[in-house]
Amino acid sequence: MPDGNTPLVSVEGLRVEFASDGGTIVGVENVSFSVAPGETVCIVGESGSGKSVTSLSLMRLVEFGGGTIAEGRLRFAGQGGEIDLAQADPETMRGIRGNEIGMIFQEPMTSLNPVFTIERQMTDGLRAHRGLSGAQARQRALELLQEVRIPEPERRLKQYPHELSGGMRQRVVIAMAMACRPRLLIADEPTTALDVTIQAEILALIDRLKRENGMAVLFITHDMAVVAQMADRVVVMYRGNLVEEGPVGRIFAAPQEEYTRALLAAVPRLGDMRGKPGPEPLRLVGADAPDSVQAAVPPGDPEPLLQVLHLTTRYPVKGGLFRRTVANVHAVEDVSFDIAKGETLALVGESGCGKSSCGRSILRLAEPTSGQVLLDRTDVLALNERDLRRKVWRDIQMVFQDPFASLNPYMRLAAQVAEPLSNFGIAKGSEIEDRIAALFDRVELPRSFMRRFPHELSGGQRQRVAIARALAVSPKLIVADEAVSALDVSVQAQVLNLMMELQSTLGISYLFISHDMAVVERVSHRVGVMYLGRLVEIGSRAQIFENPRHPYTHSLLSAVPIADPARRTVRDDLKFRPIPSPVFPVGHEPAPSVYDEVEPGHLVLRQQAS
Amino acid sequence: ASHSAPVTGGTLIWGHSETTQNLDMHQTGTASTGRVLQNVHDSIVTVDKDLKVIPNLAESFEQSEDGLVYTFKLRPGVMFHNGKTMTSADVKFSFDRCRNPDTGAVNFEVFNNVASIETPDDLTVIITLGQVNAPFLSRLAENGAGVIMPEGSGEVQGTTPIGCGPFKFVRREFGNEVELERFDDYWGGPAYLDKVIAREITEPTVRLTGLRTGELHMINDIPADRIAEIEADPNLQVVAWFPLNWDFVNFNHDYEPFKNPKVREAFDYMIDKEVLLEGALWGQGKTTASPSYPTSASYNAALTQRPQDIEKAKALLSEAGYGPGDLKVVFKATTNYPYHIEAAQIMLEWFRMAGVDASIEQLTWADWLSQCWVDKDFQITMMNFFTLWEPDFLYYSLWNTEGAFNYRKISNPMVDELTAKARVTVDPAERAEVYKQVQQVVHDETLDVVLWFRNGTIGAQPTVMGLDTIVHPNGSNLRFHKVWLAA
Amino acid sequence: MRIPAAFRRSKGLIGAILVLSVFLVALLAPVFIPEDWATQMDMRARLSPPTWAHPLGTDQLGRDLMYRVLLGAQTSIYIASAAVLMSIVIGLPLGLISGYVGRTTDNVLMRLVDTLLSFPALLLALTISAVLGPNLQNTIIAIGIAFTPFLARIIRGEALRVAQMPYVEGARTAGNSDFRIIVHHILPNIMPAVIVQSTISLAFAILAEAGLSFLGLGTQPPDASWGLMIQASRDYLDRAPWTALVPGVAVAVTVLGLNMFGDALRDALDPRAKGGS
Amino acid sequence: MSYLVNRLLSMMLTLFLISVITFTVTNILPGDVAMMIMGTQSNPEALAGLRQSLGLNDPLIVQYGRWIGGMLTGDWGNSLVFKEPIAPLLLQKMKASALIVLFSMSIALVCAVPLGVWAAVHANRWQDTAASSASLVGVSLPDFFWGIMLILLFARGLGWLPSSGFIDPADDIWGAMRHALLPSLALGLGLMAHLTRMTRATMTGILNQEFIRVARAKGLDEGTVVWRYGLANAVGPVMTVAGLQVGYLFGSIIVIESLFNFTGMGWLTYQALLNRDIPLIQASVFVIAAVVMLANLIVDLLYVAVDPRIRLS
Ligand SMILES: Nc1ncnc2c1ncn2[C@@H]1O[C@H](COP(=O)(O)OP(=O)(O)OP(=O)(O)O)[C@@H](O)[C@H]1O
Ligand SMILES: Nc1ncnc2c1ncn2[C@@H]1O[C@H](COP(=O)(O)OP(=O)(O)OP(=O)(O)O)[C@@H](O)[C@H]1O
Ligand SMILES: [Mg+2]
Ligand SMILES: [Mg+2]
Repeated sequence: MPDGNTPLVSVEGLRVEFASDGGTIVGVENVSFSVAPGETVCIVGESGSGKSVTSLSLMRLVEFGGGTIAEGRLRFAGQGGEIDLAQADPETMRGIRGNEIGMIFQEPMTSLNPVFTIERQMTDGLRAHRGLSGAQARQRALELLQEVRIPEPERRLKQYPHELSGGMRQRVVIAMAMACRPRLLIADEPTTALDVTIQAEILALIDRLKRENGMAVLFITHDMAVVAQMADRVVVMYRGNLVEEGPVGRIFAAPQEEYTRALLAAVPRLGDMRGKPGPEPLRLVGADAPDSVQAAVPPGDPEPLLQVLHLTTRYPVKGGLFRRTVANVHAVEDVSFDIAKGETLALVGESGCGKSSCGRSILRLAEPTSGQVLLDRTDVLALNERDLRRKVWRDIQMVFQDPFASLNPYMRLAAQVAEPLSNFGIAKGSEIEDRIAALFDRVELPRSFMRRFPHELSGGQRQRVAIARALAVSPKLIVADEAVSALDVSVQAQVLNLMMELQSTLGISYLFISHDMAVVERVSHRVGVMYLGRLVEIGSRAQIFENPRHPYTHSLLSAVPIADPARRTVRDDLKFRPIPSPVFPVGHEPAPSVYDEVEPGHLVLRQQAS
Repeated sequence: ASHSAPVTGGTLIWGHSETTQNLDMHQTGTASTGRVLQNVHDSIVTVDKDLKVIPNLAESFEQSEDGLVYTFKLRPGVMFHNGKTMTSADVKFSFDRCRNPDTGAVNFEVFNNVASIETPDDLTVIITLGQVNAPFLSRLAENGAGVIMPEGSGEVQGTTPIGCGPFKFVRREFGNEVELERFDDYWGGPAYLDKVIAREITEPTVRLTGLRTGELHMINDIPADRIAEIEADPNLQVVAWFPLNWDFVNFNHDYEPFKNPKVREAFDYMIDKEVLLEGALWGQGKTTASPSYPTSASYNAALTQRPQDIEKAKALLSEAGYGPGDLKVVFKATTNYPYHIEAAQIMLEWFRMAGVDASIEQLTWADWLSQCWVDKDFQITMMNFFTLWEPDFLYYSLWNTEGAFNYRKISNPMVDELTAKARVTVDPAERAEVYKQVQQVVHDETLDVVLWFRNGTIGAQPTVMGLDTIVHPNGSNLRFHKVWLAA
Repeated sequence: MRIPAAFRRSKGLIGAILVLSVFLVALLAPVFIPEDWATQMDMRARLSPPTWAHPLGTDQLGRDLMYRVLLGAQTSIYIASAAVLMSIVIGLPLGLISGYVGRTTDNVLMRLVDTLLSFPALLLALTISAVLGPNLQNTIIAIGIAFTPFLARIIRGEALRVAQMPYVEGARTAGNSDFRIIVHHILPNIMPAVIVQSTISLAFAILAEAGLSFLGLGTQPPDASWGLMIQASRDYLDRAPWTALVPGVAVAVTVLGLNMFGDALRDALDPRAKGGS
Repeated sequence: MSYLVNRLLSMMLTLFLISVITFTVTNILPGDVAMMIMGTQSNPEALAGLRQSLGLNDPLIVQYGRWIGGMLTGDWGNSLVFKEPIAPLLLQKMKASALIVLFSMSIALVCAVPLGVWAAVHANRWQDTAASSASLVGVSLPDFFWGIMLILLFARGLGWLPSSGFIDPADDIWGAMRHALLPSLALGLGLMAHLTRMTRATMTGILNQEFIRVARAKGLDEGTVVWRYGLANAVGPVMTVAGLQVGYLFGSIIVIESLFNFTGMGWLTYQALLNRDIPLIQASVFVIAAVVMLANLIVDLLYVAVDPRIRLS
């Protein structure tokens, strides 16, 4: 057994290359760091910075993706003494993988083989490494499932992955990685695809297992808040290089490198906005004068721009030969709110709670089942297709989450931005060209980009084009559906700042849909919390964040990791609580939403007896 | 080894070039089916090498002076496969069956003039005609009409034929094979072979491969281009005979250009018959200007084919008012006879040389029958006929305006008159003369262009014996009665 | 113009070259070679093996196989292209409407397509060809109709996928009419799938024409087409294998080229493939 | 269970459509059945009589009604040309075809799947190129070309196998296999090429998935990862393609059975088409379409069996 001071793993001068048509691509270069036993080291960095390549190199799995470890040593103090993983033969590696080093991946949905039962997947590693019999392996698998606190473990063993929720699947994956009591656990973005509440549970679980087993953890993430919660030491990577390394406290308190500072500055921290009257741009390192951007005009107009009354949207679930409706997904259930001019209303909630459906219903991209949507007192739901186009879509535009899917890959950017201009008769002929140029200026994109195709832009740039297209019609309201969720933090910060700046100069209102509480706190005037299709609580930002009343809002807020190592909130054993299904049989009429006004403008859904 | 004594026993596997269809010999018209079934059946009369009508199931026959009454004396003790002995009642049954339109017998019209059929005793049949029909007797020697079936067997003939031939029908797997078994009580003495299995293999290459690999004892219809090669092969034997059938090129006499005899003649001049025979049949045949059976009395040997003369053809065309490129014709040829397709392609080149804008349309057999035969919708086509050795059948049906096979819409008064006259001319020599005149007219007017007689061929393993007896004088049927397998 | 990476790879390049040369031959052979050279017969040189006079040998009627295969390219490629074009012309709107409009229209159309799909393509082509009669135009129609349900299916699937993309919703809110959305947003995005499918269909159509010719329903003699040449060679294969090999190699080269080209095209047209590996 | 019922119901609907299409198309076929029966030696009166007795003069809808009624009650009528009841004829021929269809499918699967997996494992390396090229050559030539080549090689050249014909397995199983082998190989080559490409494509996709990485990270050996974890996921898609190929096969057997004189459905259908045997065309085309559909239904059901994701939804 190595003692506490000798590192368990030390990476020395790692360089990984990928062969491609265009020559050699360097994945990571000159990366050196070490992990001591019982220590959690976080590797942080933006997309493509080389985090995964580094971790996969330790498992020697990069080779299966076409990579080669060109230089460097990966010293691992294994049971059989120290070896260089970079030089180990496949046989040795097989003995180490899953046995001495366990690994968890990002996507719980695809990490498990869909056609095998949980039992089979959990036991085959045990049988390979430990030579256990079927019954023994099963027994061990059961223990492991209990260890990761999965309810009804016996039943789970017989189930297939798709029968489990995302959180449960990730628990199974962790249990699998822990099966042989590895001395090092590599977790590559294990919570990125999960909801905050589940994320909190998983983080707590990893933390507990680490402590109980004295295991070292190499934790990979791009989320600074998660780093703050989990890390003992931090490795910051940028473009395949290691930029900075140090204890978590120092990295957050006194970052040495410019890049680390920029990264930290771009991260919105929950609680930063306490006591501030309105949204405030993020201070970006290097960007000049963030203060010059004024906070948006506070809502003053008594007449709301948009009024949503008892909005209900249900999707039919079809079945049978004649594709009759056999059930309904109650995606949006009796939701009412309004948005004033120049105001940002944020909708938050976990995946599947109906945020997008709500936004889409307002634009009638999804057809609401009942309720009213009044835009400047025009009844949106009563309009025909032509008027819808003329009246509603001129005033409300939408920006979507996925920057890769929200622009037509086969159309030049200028043409895409020009479409609303010509369709709505806003501009004609050469005027269009000028307007587009102005719009590109407005979203701070070089004019030369106008002739480009979407794939020639980065994600952040694409999102700016999407905003430019939305702005083209000078809308009164923009529905931003997770508009920044897919972006790296620094890019996210730029886009958020741009949106806030546009609001202050143009007086645009936003319906800001997000699951990221920290971002929401930063940008919104008012916040609505959704759960199972209903708005459970709505109020001003301060009311929701400082005085949450609904239990769901509480749990949501407490699950959010805070990007501050001094305020660790990772708690042992959070309660596992699956979200109920929004599918109801045809004819099911849920009770109407009844709200209590706990303070002026702060409404909380009255709990139903059931 | 052909001089050694025949041995009894063995199963002969024959690669048959065509598929058998309806097994009822009265109903089926196809030569391919007859080729198999004539081993199961026997006819009341048949023909010898010189195509003279000779006794068969009838021991003797007589014709009255006026040509109206025919008396048949049946051979005694002829056994049917069902164990019954043949009597005059069976003959009457068979003939009545053919006469009955409901039967759908292909030789229905042979009995058109029959007024009555009487059976004074078990072995005598007397047929009385209402008017003279000179070819009646020889038509009974044809494949269908003269076949005698046991009384009351009409229902089963289509699927399990029963006759009094040298072989019993055992089974047929449709499209695959027919199995025949020796009939020990055959009146002509039992055959040598235990069994004959006719495997229907339409693909020539595959058939030939089967012969070469020994899967088949014999095949009929060797691909023309291979005959020389197989003949040279010491491990195989070839039987060739002449003729199997004859071919001619047809014009639609209703198509404006072909109403003009000059145009038809021009097309005749475009065709080099020898080269065409070489090209389409690899020389396996003999050119002829007369379609009469070459050994028959009515064969007009004085006729010669027109030689190829493209210039003359062009001149004739322009006389008829068609300059180069003016005439457009479609040649419809059927894929049922692949050598017709080859022939059409060769002729097409000559037509084009003569300034005719010609193209080919390939038709399946069904399409050819429906388009050319029934609807008479064609411009030029080509056909062959098998065993039309009986001149009335040949000339009346093909060239008389009323003829059943006049699918070319030919209407020539001279031919009409001559063919009608032949029917009532009882004297054979005189009849033959009339038919020679018909041939002259057909040639002079270029009603059709008669091309050649085609050879029939059989390829066999050296162990197959008695092949000299296998081909029936009619040139189409194969008889296995005297065929045997050397051990 | 930049050559897409997919074509810089050897397979794509070979495919592109093969396809290009075959199309060039189909296009140019009739210009440089008099048409009747393909039908000229020489009864003294039947089934001749390759010689100086006939570099690729002759067929059963003494026709020069080199000229026939070169001039036959035109017919084969023409039939295949026209048939595929026809299936696109019918299948594209069908698939697009089915995929974009959805609901009852989709249900009805797809039931029909499913039904047609149950008939083996060759059987369908055979039956249609038998109904309409065998000539060039009807062969095209027969193959075209037989291929349509496949294409319609694929296009519908693609249209369905594309119609759910956010940029289509973006286009709707940008005030585009359904027609404009189909033409400007959905169509270009499904084109790669259509093009790739077309190259593969093209290969299949060449084989289908050969199959029809085998049964006597394709191209009519004496015109040369590869399928017809193969079919005519079947009786002479053992004594004159070149009669089958010459057109066989021509078909194989084309189909091979089209498949390789199609694969490369798929890579080249895939937007995700742009940039990275 | 309701899934099955649904599938069967919608199959009924499709079968109805198939029957309508078959009937309409075959009725506009040119050519005269009566003519076909009588052949060249026919006369107009007999023809007219025959037409009458065959009911060919009735309106189409009446003929369709009669036909579909007969089909439903098991009376499939008689083949006009072959003079045999159609139902037993089809049954017999279907048995023959089933032999080569199953045989060729097995040959294709047994060869193609390992080859495809092997190519996928070595994606973009020489092994992949070799396997892909070989399979491309397979699809690049029409199957009758392979058929003729096989006859020349195995029957003519080596003399190992019979060149043609069909033997009922019930009579002689060994002989039946020997006779079915060459046509099956000819059919199988094209299929194999196709399946190899499909398997390769599917496997490449699967091998790039996260759960494969997870399996490797567990320390499982490469064989288990590829052949168990990977292949188990490819079974469904490959099976679906194989199912679709049944349709393709039933097209190909028309040519191949004619070539090998293997008298099955394909041969029968072709004969029926050539001879305008309308009742037989209708019945056999209908049966082929139904069998193809049934094959796909079976594949779908098997898919349900191998993929738990569908099983429970
Ligand atoms: N299989 C591969 N082939 C070629 N290049 C690769 C491959 N895998 C990774 N790379 C390159 O290596 C670099 C680092 O990638 P890596 O996956 O480690 O990034 P990451 O930090 O994990 O990003 P993300 O947060 O998006 O997961 C990137 O530039 C990427 O393009
Ligand atoms: N087109 C649709 N048809 C049927 N059901 C749908 C459809 N779109 C969404 N749903 C269902 O409606 C519910 C709400 O979905 P919605 O997309 O509005 O959630 P969300 O809050 O935006 O989730 P996320 O954060 O994952 O985007 C979910 O259960 C979803 O499965
Ligand atoms: Mg990564
Ligand atoms: Mg959403």
